[in-house]
Amino acid sequence: MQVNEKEFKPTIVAFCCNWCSYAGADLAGTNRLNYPADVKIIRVPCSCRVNPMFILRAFQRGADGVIMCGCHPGDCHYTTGNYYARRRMTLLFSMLDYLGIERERTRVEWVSAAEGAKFAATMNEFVETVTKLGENKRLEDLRCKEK
Amino acid sequence: MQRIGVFVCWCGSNIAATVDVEAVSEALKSEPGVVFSTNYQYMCSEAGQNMIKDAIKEHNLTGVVICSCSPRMHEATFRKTVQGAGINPYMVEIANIREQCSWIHKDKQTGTEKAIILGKAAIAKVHLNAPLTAGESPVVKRALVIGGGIAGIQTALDIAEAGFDVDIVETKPTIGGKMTQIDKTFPTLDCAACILTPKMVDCAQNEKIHIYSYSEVTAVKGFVGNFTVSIKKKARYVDTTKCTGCGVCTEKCPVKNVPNEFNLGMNNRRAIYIPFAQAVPKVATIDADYCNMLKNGKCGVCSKVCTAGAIDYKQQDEIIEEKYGAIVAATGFNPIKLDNFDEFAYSQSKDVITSLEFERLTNAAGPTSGQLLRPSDGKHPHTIVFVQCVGSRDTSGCGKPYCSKICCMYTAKHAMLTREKYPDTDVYVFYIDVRTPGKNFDEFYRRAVEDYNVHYIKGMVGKVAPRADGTLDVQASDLISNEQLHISADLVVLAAAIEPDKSARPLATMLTASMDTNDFFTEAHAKLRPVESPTAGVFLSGTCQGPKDIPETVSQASAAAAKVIGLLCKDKLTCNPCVAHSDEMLCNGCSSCEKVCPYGAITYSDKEFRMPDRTTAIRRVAAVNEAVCQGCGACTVACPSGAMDLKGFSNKQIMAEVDAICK
Amino acid sequence: MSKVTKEQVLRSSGVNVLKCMRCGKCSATCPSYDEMEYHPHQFVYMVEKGDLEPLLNSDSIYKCLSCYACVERCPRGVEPAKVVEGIRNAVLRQSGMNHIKAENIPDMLDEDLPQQAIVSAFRKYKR
Amino acid sequence: MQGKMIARAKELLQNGTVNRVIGWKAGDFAYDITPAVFSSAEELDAGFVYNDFCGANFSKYLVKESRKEGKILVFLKPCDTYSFNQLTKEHRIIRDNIYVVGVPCDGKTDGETLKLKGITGITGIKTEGDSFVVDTLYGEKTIAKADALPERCLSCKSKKHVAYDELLGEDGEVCESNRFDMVEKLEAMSSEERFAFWRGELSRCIRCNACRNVCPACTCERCVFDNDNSGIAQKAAADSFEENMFHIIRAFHVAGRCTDCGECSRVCPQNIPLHLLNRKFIKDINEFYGEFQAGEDTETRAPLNIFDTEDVEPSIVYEKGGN
Repeated sequence: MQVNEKEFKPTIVAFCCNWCSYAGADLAGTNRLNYPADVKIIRVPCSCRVNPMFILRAFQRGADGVIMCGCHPGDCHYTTGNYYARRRMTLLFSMLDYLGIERERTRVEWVSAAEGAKFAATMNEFVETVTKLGENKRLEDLRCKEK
Repeated sequence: MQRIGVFVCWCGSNIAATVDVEAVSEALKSEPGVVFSTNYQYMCSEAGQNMIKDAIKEHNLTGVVICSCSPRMHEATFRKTVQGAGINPYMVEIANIREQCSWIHKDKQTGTEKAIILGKAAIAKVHLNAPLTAGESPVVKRALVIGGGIAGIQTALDIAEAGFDVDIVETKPTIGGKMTQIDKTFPTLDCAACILTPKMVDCAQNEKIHIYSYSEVTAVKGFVGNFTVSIKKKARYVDTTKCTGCGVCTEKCPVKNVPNEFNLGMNNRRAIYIPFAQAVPKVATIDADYCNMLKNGKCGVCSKVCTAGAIDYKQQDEIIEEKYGAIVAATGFNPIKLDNFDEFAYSQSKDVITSLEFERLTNAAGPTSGQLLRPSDGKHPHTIVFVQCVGSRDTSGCGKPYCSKICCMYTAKHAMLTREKYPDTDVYVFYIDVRTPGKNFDEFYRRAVEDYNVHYIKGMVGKVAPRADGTLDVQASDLISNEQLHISADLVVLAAAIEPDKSARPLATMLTASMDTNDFFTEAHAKLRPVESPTAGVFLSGTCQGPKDIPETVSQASAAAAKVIGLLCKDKLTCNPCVAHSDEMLCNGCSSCEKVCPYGAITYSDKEFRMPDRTTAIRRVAAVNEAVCQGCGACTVACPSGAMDLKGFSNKQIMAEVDAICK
Repeated sequence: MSKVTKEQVLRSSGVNVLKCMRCGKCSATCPSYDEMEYHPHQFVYMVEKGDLEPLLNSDSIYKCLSCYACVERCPRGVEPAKVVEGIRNAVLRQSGMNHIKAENIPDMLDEDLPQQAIVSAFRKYKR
Repeated sequence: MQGKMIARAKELLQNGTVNRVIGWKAGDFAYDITPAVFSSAEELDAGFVYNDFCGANFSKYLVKESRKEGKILVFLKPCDTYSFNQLTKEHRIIRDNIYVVGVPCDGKTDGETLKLKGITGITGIKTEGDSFVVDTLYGEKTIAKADALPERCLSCKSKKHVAYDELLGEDGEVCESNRFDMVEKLEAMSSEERFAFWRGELSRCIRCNACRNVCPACTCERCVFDNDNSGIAQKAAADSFEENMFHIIRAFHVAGRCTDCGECSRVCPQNIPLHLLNRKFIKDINEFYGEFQAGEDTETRAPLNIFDTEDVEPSIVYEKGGN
């Protein structure tokens, strides 16, 4: 395992709902709004598809931060999906915090299809926060990392 | 093991400028399962697509990864491409290396590294992709229109015109709705009854249209193309097949003091009644709240005078069930109650009326036979004050936050008609803004001012106080001359805000259609799909979607009909194959998934299973109706046992992407 | 004398004047309308424009009865009476003359005057 | 109470209301009491016991038992009835096949606890006021309940039966409970301290699965941890992450469904305070979405299966202060 001493580049997984946030990310691209390449997006139909297991899995495999983006409450393509997602993530993040995992590593942000600028700004800010925290040591499967 | 082909697109220089496409296709070549990897200038071009097709045949590919623009752009294109080469369209995954990579990163090395990771994630996912086939469900070729006002009538007529059966369910004893109560229509001033009643008759006579009047929808089951609806036909105590509508009973009935709702309580009707002369169906209805025979068994006059023998005091509510392919909500509106607006003295003075009451007072079939007379003393009013925006644009909680849209125009109409018929009358209109965006609308309003001398005053009425002499003291502000006015009026007409009918909310619940905070139905898309509800197979017609005037209502009604016809024309509906499915052997039967499903797509049943220990057991298990499921995935997370999964976005697929990204 | 700012009035009154849709119902309902040089809707509009000088120098601020009819009737929840009061307070606080001092209170006590009125006036106008 | 219960069980067996009774049976030692099914008066006389060692919650047994032929009689303590309701709500047990007799409870102890307090050679136990009087080979020993009860009984949430067909003895009331005290204490710690605390606790986990097996909310046909297709299957925790992962996922799976019966902590051979994970979820749910007690009734929707448009945003986790 080699840690780059000169610059730490975090691994960030972003779950984006197909109808709003993924489109918002596309818009950020269309408008050439920069954000760090550390962010990798996974497309899901709706934020309510995001199982807490996915988030834990990401941390297990070495993610340093996980962010979930969905339509603004009330604007869900499936009318109610993000309301359920909101409860699930609130409780999960609270639990992670309770277990002593840095709460800044997790984030939920509502990004509409028109909010390319918000998407880019959110990612810039999130990457900056996670970079400051450094490598995710408290939740990581060392066995996978060494492979 | 899949045989995967990787195709990296340059998108001209859009991708190639900041991503080393050669390096990407080279790097992905060594991923497990990848048997072919290449790059090309424009993958979406015909040449690019042919390249994909050729590679599929040449290398026996089972899965395809395309590194290109957003899947929102060309996923459908490439699915078609691979289908053309004989593999299932759902064996394609797109790695978005343009919008989410080349366009946002300036450094080529960074961009290339990220593109490779995105490609790896897509490859990892394709490994777990399974061929998906879109399901089909049949379409019942019959439509239901809920509400028989002008919106419902127009929708039904247009659907019937296209050759489909259509039923109208109307809660009142007759169809026609609010438009029957209106005297004249703006901006042409033709009489509402003259243009509406022929349409009502058309409905009655069209053999494709069936009218359930005095009926309500009580339950809706099913899904697009296949709804089952329970309709309660309320007892009217008259056999509609026998009643000829002669009206003798309505003249002989001894109960004469029933407030006539058609004239908004400004005169009376009998306990057995036909709402108005042109009612459709033209049959009598007994008002059970007032009928002596039904209340205490004493009377029976109507039965005695009815030569057709149509009176049936023992009639019961009847619930029938019918199947439909599409449902149109056309539940309409009502003026709001003015209880919160004491300052206008609506409840204190008979001479303060609503605009709808004004319509009845000027209608030839109304309580005054069309003579504009004060309700209090039956005298002709010489000074009339119209107050606009009563309860509209009100965020204080007393009224409605929205603009009711129609009041400016009908108030101009009322003012103009009054001045035309009674030139000796002074007419004042208090307005905040005059909103006339419509064809010939502003011209109409200007005519009221310029040709008919209606006094339009910018300002609001603050108080209406009845005086001892029978006049009304109207205290108002004139913002332009900056003074407070006191007008001694004989009649005050309030343009009350309109609100969705109270039946809309429970109906929306039954239809699982969404509503906004004002109880208007929401559209599937505010701009691009304005007559569809987000719930598939449910369409919106008229003011149940938002305030509208008659021309707008009719055009929306026809638009909704066009959408319904488009649906009913199909013999089968193709479903989205990326839907949830339940592994019955894992299902606990706990109903969590059912509770979070926004579409009611999940049902439970007891099924017999052969268990691993060779016994049989009856277990409660979930099943997903693939025609109804829209594939959001809420159920997959609610399911504690992992029995529920989503095709195309399965737990394993998403976790494989996570793994690929985090490596 | 320091200058009274729009922000100061907005803060002390707690009113969002941008909510006004200029219907004039406040002035239509105002019982002191004829006494006032500037009317409730003008208070709202002029504060929005930042045109405070005329209001600060006008007798209108003392003509308002604080009957709150305008607050009650406003369809947008703007609360014009509070704007008037905001201006009035600004004037009173600036003048330095009309402050109530604790030692003056005994003289004010009067059988007919509710004590609560004095207490609230004291709270409002003491420095 | 034991006599009354046996008598009533016999009656119900005899009049055909039920054909089986699930109850507690004495083991080799007085304190090692195991759940058992009795199907005759003789069996009841021979083995049925009810005393201060009868802590086991029978609700989960009914998942299987209620699917068998005939009706079964079950004795439920107040806290067990919450689990019972929750399982009824989730259609995991068939209510019609069960006859519930509610029995009162003043807290149950166990042999391990008493032994730790130096009481050995146990031959019997009875309650006298606020103390247990334990018969031992070495004579009678008295121990204050406060010293002998497990945490879940000391912070008892309810002495009221929320589901029963009949009651033996008096029904109690929902208690004022201090059960969130420890959660609050943890919340007040720094992130590092909490991490250290939980590493200290969870690293002891030997993945024996006792917590899962006893949990009345964990009744899945097949657990995700045993399902190779779930993507998270694991037989044993290979590293510190998997220790965390198992317990986080387990707690999340029962969030909004956990009745806080405390069985998980009772059975943990490593004495990991697992209930503190569940209680964190319960406390959060109460604070964010309003008071909710799983199993209180069979109708109310679980908090994770419902929402309010005005729900708090996830950022509340960051905004609540502390670190």
